[in-house]
Amino acid sequence: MNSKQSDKAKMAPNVDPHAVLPYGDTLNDGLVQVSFSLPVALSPEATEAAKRTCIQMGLKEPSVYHQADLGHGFSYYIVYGKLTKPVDFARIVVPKLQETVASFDEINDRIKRKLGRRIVVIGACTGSDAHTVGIDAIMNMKGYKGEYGLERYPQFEAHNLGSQVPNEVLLRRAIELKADAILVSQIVTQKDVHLSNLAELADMLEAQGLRERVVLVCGGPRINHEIALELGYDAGFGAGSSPTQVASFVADEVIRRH
Amino acid sequence: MNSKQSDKAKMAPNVDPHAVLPYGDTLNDGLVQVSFSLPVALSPEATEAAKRTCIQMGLKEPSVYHQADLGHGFSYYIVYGKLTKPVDFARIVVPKLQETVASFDEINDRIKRKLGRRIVVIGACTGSDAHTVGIDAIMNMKGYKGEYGLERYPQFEAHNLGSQVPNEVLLRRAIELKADAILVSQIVTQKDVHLSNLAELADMLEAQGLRERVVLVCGGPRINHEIALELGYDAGFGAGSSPTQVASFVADEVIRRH
Amino acid sequence: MKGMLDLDLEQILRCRKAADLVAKSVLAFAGERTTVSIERATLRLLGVEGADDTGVPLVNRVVEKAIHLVPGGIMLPFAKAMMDTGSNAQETALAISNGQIELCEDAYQSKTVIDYADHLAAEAVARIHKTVSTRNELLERLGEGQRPLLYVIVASGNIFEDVVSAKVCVDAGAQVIAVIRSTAQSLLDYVPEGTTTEGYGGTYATQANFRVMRQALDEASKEAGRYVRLCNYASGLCMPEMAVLGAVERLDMMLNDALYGILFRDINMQRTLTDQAFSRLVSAAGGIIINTGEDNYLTTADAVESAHTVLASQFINEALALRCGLKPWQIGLGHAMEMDPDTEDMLVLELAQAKMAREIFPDCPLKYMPPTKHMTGDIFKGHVQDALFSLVSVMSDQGIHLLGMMTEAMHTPHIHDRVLALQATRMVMGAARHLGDEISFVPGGRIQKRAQEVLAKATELICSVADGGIFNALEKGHFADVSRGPESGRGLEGVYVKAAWYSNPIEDLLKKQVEWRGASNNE
Amino acid sequence: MKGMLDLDLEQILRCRKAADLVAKSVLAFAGERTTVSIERATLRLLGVEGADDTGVPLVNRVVEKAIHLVPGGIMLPFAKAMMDTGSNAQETALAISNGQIELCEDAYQSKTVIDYADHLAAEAVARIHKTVSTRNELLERLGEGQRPLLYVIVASGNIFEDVVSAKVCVDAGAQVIAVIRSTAQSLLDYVPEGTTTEGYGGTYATQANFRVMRQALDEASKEAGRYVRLCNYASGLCMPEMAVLGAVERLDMMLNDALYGILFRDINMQRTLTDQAFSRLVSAAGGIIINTGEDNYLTTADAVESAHTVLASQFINEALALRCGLKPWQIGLGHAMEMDPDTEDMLVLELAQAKMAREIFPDCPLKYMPPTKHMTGDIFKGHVQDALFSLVSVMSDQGIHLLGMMTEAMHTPHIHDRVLALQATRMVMGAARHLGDEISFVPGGRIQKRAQEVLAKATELICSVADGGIFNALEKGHFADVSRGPESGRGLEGVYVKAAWYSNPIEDLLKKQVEWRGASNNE
Ligand code: B12
Ligand code: B12
Ligand SMILES: Cc1ncc(COP(=O)(O)O)c(C=O)c1O
Ligand SMILES: Cc1ncc(COP(=O)(O)O)c(C=O)c1O
Repeated sequence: MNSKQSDKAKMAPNVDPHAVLPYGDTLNDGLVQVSFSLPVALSPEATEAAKRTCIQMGLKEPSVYHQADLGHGFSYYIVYGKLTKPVDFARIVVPKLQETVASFDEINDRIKRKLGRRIVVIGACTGSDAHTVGIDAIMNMKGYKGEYGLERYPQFEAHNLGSQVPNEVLLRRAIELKADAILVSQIVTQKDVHLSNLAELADMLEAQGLRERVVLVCGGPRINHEIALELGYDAGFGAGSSPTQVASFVADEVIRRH
Repeated sequence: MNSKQSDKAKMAPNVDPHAVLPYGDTLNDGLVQVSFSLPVALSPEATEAAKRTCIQMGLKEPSVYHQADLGHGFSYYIVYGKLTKPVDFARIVVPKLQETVASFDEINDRIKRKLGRRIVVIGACTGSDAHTVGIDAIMNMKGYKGEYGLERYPQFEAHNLGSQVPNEVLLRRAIELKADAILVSQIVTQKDVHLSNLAELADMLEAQGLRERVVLVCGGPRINHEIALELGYDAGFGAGSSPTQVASFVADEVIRRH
Repeated sequence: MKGMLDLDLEQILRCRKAADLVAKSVLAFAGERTTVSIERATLRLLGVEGADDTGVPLVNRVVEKAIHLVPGGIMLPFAKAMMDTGSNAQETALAISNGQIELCEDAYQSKTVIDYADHLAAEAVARIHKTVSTRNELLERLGEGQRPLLYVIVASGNIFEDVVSAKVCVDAGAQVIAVIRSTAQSLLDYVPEGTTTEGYGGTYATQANFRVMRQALDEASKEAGRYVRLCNYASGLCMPEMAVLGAVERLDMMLNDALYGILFRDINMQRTLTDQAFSRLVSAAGGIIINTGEDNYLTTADAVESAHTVLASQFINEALALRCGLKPWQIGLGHAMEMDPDTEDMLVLELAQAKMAREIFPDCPLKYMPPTKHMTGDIFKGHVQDALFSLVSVMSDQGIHLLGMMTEAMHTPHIHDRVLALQATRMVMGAARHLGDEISFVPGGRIQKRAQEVLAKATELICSVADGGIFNALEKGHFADVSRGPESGRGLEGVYVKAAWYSNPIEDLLKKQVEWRGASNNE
Repeated sequence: MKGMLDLDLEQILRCRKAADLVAKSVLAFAGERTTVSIERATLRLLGVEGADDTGVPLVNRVVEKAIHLVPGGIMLPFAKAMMDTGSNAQETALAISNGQIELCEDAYQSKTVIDYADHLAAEAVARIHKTVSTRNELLERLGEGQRPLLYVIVASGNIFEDVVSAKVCVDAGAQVIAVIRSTAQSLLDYVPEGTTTEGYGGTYATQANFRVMRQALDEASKEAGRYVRLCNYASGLCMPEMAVLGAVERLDMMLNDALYGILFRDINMQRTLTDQAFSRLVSAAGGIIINTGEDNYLTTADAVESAHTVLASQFINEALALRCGLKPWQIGLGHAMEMDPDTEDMLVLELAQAKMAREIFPDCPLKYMPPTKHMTGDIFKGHVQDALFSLVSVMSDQGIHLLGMMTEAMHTPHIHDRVLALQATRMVMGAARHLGDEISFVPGGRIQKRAQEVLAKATELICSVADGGIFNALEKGHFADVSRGPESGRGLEGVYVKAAWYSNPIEDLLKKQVEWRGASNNE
């Protein structure tokens, strides 16, 4: 996930912002690459089915460039085709974290000045998820990609409960520690298990009457800010997030609420 | 292009032949991989545009797994999503070459017995196309993948004119040689140049009143039998075709017409 | 023989000695303990299967009911109950579970019970031996193809979908099929029952699922004309039971590494090291190749800096395995290619390390793991990372090659992900088949130096572990950058110090049959 | 110095001698002839540009009108017309084209005309020198990055889309941008005019398109902080004119190989070998790196069996280039990795050959071509084939690396195809940066043997070519499995035997400035 983000305005020459189509080698050629398997053995009819599958997707002139029988009644296809339905790019609005990412020193300074005490943060990788690398990247001393994690911030009191933490335990500890913010990591997403885990925690917090007081943040490779809001969180951080982004947001939000 | 072809009937367990969907790891999950570029710089809105592009394609829950800014107002996406519109596989009918592929000896024998003279075949890679490997594979002595080419068949008189042959020249030579069959190869397909080239030759043959007499066959990686029929050819041979397939068809068809 | 890397043989010897000290003390510790899972495993060896109507496995019911007997071992009381009622193990277990009979302590002293138990033990062991000879016959008849063995995972959550995927993989050249377990299973203190069609990040490991897949692979083996190995996990809280199920259902390979459970599942170290001793004994007898989990260290620790921790741990795992009676050919030590692919000379360093592992453990198959941590959503990049991995693997003559998937950063593999991976791997390995034979390394160059450096650092580490003991090393976070205390983690409540009269005739018989060198603390 | 491959140096010497004999006789033949395109190229060097209202280039118009003067060379008559009318080259050409003036024969004897022509020649050559010094300044100032130079093609048919693609490529690390020509252009006996937005399988090479792309790349170079080279084709029927346009528009690299045109475009050999002598002279002066086309042989001939034909042809092309005044650093000899990737030990053989080329031509950059023939619609497989190619390239220290595209079997590349290719190539090359330095080849092993065998067969072939002459060899189908007769193919009608009074002052001046060793037949 390359996160070099340019500004929205920038476009290739001659693009109509109201009608953006995929680009192969000529503006508006609509070229798209597709691959999939079908649960039918390879045959001329199966190839035709692959083409029709692409036609279902609105692809004109689908070319099946590769097809292979996988055995046992399966076949695989690589297809290129031309999409003709454009997207109205000019009208897209995406909810964004309003934070301006501050630096390590700025953040500590701001907390000191505006809050006058340390922010208590508690983090965990919840449920049966044992992937700690992500939450560690945000919280641990050594941090991530050259940025320190929350534990290193003098103005954060950071508690990282590690992996496989049941929502009940996380909540109990948050209450004990009077946490200002809870950070939840969810990495395993098969069958959308992360969504139900996260929703459950938000509900539990609500039920405890703590939802207003505690800043609730989630993160993971399949999380984004939009999903987080839908799940009742205050923010969501996706792949490639950095500790300062998170620290900035949490500090600002805790300060705002006090 | 793997051309191991199984029969149409074979399917994975529990598939409904009237509603076939792509298969990721579970029947009917509909999973499809897609990649494309958009002519807009990477931004949260661009990512959203990529998702919407996939939604245009009928993909539910598109996940943008990779995104990269390509610079100069372009960005690239790799997305997975779930197609929900199935294909009615049971109702697909594909026109097929009716030939039963015979062997080298059988073919020669058949021509000798049923026609009693050699079949004159003329072949070329036409227009400005200089890709001779395909037509050579079918016609040259040494043949292709262990099968002899037409030149080696005692019962074929094969003339390979090579590359970059204008349609006029091909037709003139065909008349001079009293060719029973014309084999045309078209490899360069950019901007569909092969289709216009092929259509032109068919028209010229028709105009000469020779269309009935001469078996007209085309081939190339983007050719298939269906396209060939549409273009007014008797048969079309795609990627991976073998000399015996072609020899079988030509022999049977020439015999049939006499 | 001086290898291509000009490694210091004396250093290697030093590592082996230190590792053996570590292993000895671990096994001494384990020898003094048993666990609920070891006892349940023993019951499984006697033939107890299935669950009661609430879904709790019978073996769990029995051990729960007789929890007070665990320090003495469940087998003699159970054997006595069988004798007393004249019923078989399954019936007996049912009766206990129903509360119809109760196990009691007076079995331990009875000569007839002991004799009967010995007889049951002989039967149990014979059952294992039968799977061994079936496997050997099949291997003899069919062979299993070229090394490295191509190992792919299936993990849809649904065992029946997994079967389909597995067969497709075999067609595409897979030689080992591993069924990955559902995310939380290792934390369950019981083995689920029956065939299953739902899982998260994997498919539950159950005896029924083992059978379904074994049968499917036997069919596929026949069609493919080569024996296809089945792999699962003897790990988590039920490690000993899993080892037993593997042995009786003719699995061929099992991931088995207490250190993995400690570091990555937060399983209590006392529990799992004790469990592991029993498990490895069973696997030794069952002719199973175990795979260890050092490769995982490089997902949390840096692959360049921490390469030596992998090597140190391999020495320990080797020693632990040998002492439990496993033969070198059964020890698939884990290592991995986990460096950031954008590291300059990544391939040079990886080749050095892969070759180093090969030279240091020449008789172990080695389980070589593909890039995972630095895989991204860019499947095209990922496919190339995996190709480089295949190249290093074939150049360095690995034994078990776990296939990298271009979709590693996204999902458990789709049906074609595996096929594409197999095709690419076979192409690369074919293209570079003898490349490794055709080159030698420049003396004193980057490759030799890297290997020497890693070995030197490993020597230092392992000597310190030998000094301080494994518990201490784990607490200090020497492995995987993760720290675990001896009392922390799950499952400690299931560990019991053995009573003086502890008896487990099956274990005793197994120990006699393999070259067990674990129990004695005064070697 | 004895290389890693233990090649027979005496054999290499023998090849060079034989190749030089071949080159000498080719250049003697060419020296006796001129062609319409050489004469047009001369007019272009004088500054004639543009087309008349029917779209026919002025240079074609002039040469057509004065076709009877071609044997004596167009330059003196043209210079005389300029003198007579007092107008510049462009105006003169227009006037001739309009029929306002006619060229006549009496120029050849006139001392004033000759003096004036020499003056014009000096100006023309100065124009070339100016591009050379601009390039050198830019290179000095910006550098051009690590070798091998990463070379990608753009080919949408539309020069403006090509510019966009090229800039994206530069961002992604491309060091050379080549604009591929439309399918039929090489068969045109004129250079199209103006910027173009339609082409098939490529974009027309026109002077205007050259300018557009050169300017775009100069901008991109500035942004990237490294000089990005522009490449096009000095080939086909207009080879000499293309070389001139390349030299004046500051192209840095040009594909230039008469053998390619003969074998793959069915261009007449007399025509194109004559054209080539002039073209190489111009490129030598223009500081242009030429790329030869031996790599293509392996698309029609088998890559395992015919590897030696590539080497033999490289020797010939080297000799031809050196005799035309090109310096070794300007000679990008073509070779390719075209073996079926499913060939066992493909990588072993390819590494041997790539390294062999490197050792035999240590001072030439070598243009290494990726797999094309065995690329299929399976883009995932293709991406791995290309990765292996990158690996061999960096291991064997190539100079110019043409990027393989996973979509090779489908279309000219899409915008991201190139970026993905550049990313993968840079990853592989970074990961294996010093791998080549860290290994040596086992003496007498597969790698050394393969290289030795290819060299031995090439020696045999090239000696037979030296004996029979190149025309004969081409007729026998020694190269690319294609046979061509000396009278066959396109463009023979444009070849003229020079009259005794033939004169081309620009050519003469250029020959003086480079180490031309072609004309003299009695060396
Ligand atoms: C390392 C790893 C492991 C290690 C974990 C070690 C550890 N202690 O963490 C080990 C080897 C133990 C492991 C095991 C398993 N894994 Co795993 N693993 C991975 C792997 C290779 C890398 C994950 C990682 O570390 N990424 C690097 C970190 C830095 O990125 P990140 O997690 O996205 O975190 C960043 C952001 O998301 C964000 N973030 C994350 N959390 C949070 C939280 C907050 C509050 C904030 C603000 C931000 C934030 O910030 C971070 C920094 O930028 C991935 C594949 C991959 N390449 O992604 C598979 C992967 C995640 N694993 C997977 C699976 C299935 C498993 C197993 C279930 C397999 C099995 N059946 O045995 C087991 C069980 C684990 C369990 N119980 O959860 C799957 C998940 C599939 C899915 N989508 O559901 C993956 C995708 C592999 C695959 N394709 O199958 N795994
Ligand atoms: C070899 C090759 C060349 C060689 C050709 C040598 C020769 N004498 O043939 C050389 C190097 C000269 C070349 C040049 C060019 N090439 Co080219 N070339 C290829 C390449 C690598 C392989 C083609 C091949 O030989 N395939 C093997 C044969 C056996 O397969 P086949 O042609 O499909 O034939 C089989 C079937 O299709 C069928 N068949 C084919 N013809 C016929 C005819 C009949 C009657 C029948 C029955 C069957 C049949 O049977 C055959 C056997 O199974 C392809 C890329 C690729 N991997 O496909 C590019 C490719 C075809 N070339 C391409 C291009 C653009 C060019 C150039 C125009 C580039 C340029 N601008 O300079 C030039 C110009 C060529 C020209 N004027 O036509 C493009 C075409 C893009 C497109 N889709 O339009 C491709 C796809 C590469 C790319 N991605 O850019 N090329
Ligand atoms: C050695 C080892 N054991 C076990 C596991 C995971 O399995 P589980 O958590 O299901 O025990 C892994 C995972 O990769 C492993 O490497
Ligand atoms: C040496 C050489 N010249 C020329 C060409 C093709 O260009 P054209 O046909 O446009 O001259 C190629 C194509 O790859 C080549 O390798």
